[in-house]
Amino acid sequence: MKVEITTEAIDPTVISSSVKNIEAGAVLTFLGTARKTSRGREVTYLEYDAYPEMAEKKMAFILGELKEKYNITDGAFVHRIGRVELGENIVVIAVSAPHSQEAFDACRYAVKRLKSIVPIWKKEVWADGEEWIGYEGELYE
Amino acid sequence: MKVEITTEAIDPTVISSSVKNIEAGAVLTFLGTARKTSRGREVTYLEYDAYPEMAEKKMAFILGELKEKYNITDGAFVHRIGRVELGENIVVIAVSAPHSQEAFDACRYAVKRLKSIVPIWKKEVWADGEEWIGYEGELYE
Amino acid sequence: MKINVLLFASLKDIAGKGQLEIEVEGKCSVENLSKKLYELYPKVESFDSSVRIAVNQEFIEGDIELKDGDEVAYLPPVSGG
Amino acid sequence: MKINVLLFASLKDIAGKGQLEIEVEGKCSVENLSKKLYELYPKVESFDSSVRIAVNQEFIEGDIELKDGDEVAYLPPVSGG
Repeated sequence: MKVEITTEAIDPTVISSSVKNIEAGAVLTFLGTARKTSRGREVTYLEYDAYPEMAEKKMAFILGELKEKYNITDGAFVHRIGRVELGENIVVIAVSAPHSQEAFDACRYAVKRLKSIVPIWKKEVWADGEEWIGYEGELYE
Repeated sequence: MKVEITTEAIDPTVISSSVKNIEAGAVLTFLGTARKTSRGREVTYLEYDAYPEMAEKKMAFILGELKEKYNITDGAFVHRIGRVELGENIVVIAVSAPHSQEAFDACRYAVKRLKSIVPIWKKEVWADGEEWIGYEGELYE
Repeated sequence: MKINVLLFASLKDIAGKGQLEIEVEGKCSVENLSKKLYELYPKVESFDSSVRIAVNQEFIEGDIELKDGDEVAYLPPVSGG
Repeated sequence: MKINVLLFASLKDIAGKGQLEIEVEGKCSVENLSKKLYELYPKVESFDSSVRIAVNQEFIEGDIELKDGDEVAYLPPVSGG
């Protein structure tokens, strides 16, 4: 149940492989990447701030919830912070479960929880300005 | 929109990377692996048969549906056939989409469609017998 | 005319082969073809209610007329993934 | 007693720093602490309704008493992912 906040580039393959298990028939990997267009504006780059100790606690708590609620076999949750260029990886949530249904439910729930209880903040930087993004339900829904 | 039936080992990383796109904020990768226990029995290995030309047609059709229904940015669908050992990769479905919600909906729908319209068959081989598995709704639900 | 018949999974095991050519005289529908197939491999008929048929790689509903060179596949319930 | 105050994202930008120590006399609740913080950085108060507070890395509901060395974090609405 690996959890990490890091300023380094993140590799989904390593994270995803870490949750593979011979008792799991399904591995689901969610990768969030920095996209060029956000709410109609062209982003130059993103900057993430975090409360790293609390964020890792909450990420571990969420993986615990996935185990409890969805019976996942294993899970891993890694979020990058600092400056992130367009196209780069921001977050990876990987879960393994006996069947695909549980893996889908668990992974989707984790994304929702990330947007609600993990103290990480995104700043969008455009050519002519920047803004810290507050929680907006539609961002990931 | 890559689609492939192959007898070779499949690499989720390559497949997943192929759908990344600067206009997509989410990449979801479903990986199905051969698990040790199936319906209470210990599996020795799996054997997959397919009607390869029709299977690839149907897989391409499903990716088309994902584009139509869920607005995915890109998708890839690869299924291995022949003998598959425990823990090995069987199928990868990767989709990218602007937001996570669409990626989850699309990927889950593709798994459901795989179990319904793609002519591929699994045989479970145990120490003392073997059986071709027919469609059973609960396998992946 | 000649029809190319494909069998998969359990059906292939029963017939001992996955591909055969069935020669038919004059007009022939899928149902006629199935009768000929079941004469050759009676055990295949026991799967009839669960088997779907594809002609030239497309599922068909009901019965259709075949033409020379058609590829007719007998598909047990699929179980990919 | 000394309270370790943490500010993030927009609040950090307003204050020009992410961490400060606030010295308080006698008993002090989170609400008292917030008043002291708003005196130092009046613009932080305008975010009050959307900010959640964590004490020692746990969200709190309502007001609680603080003790020496507590870490109090002011958290704007999160936007990870």
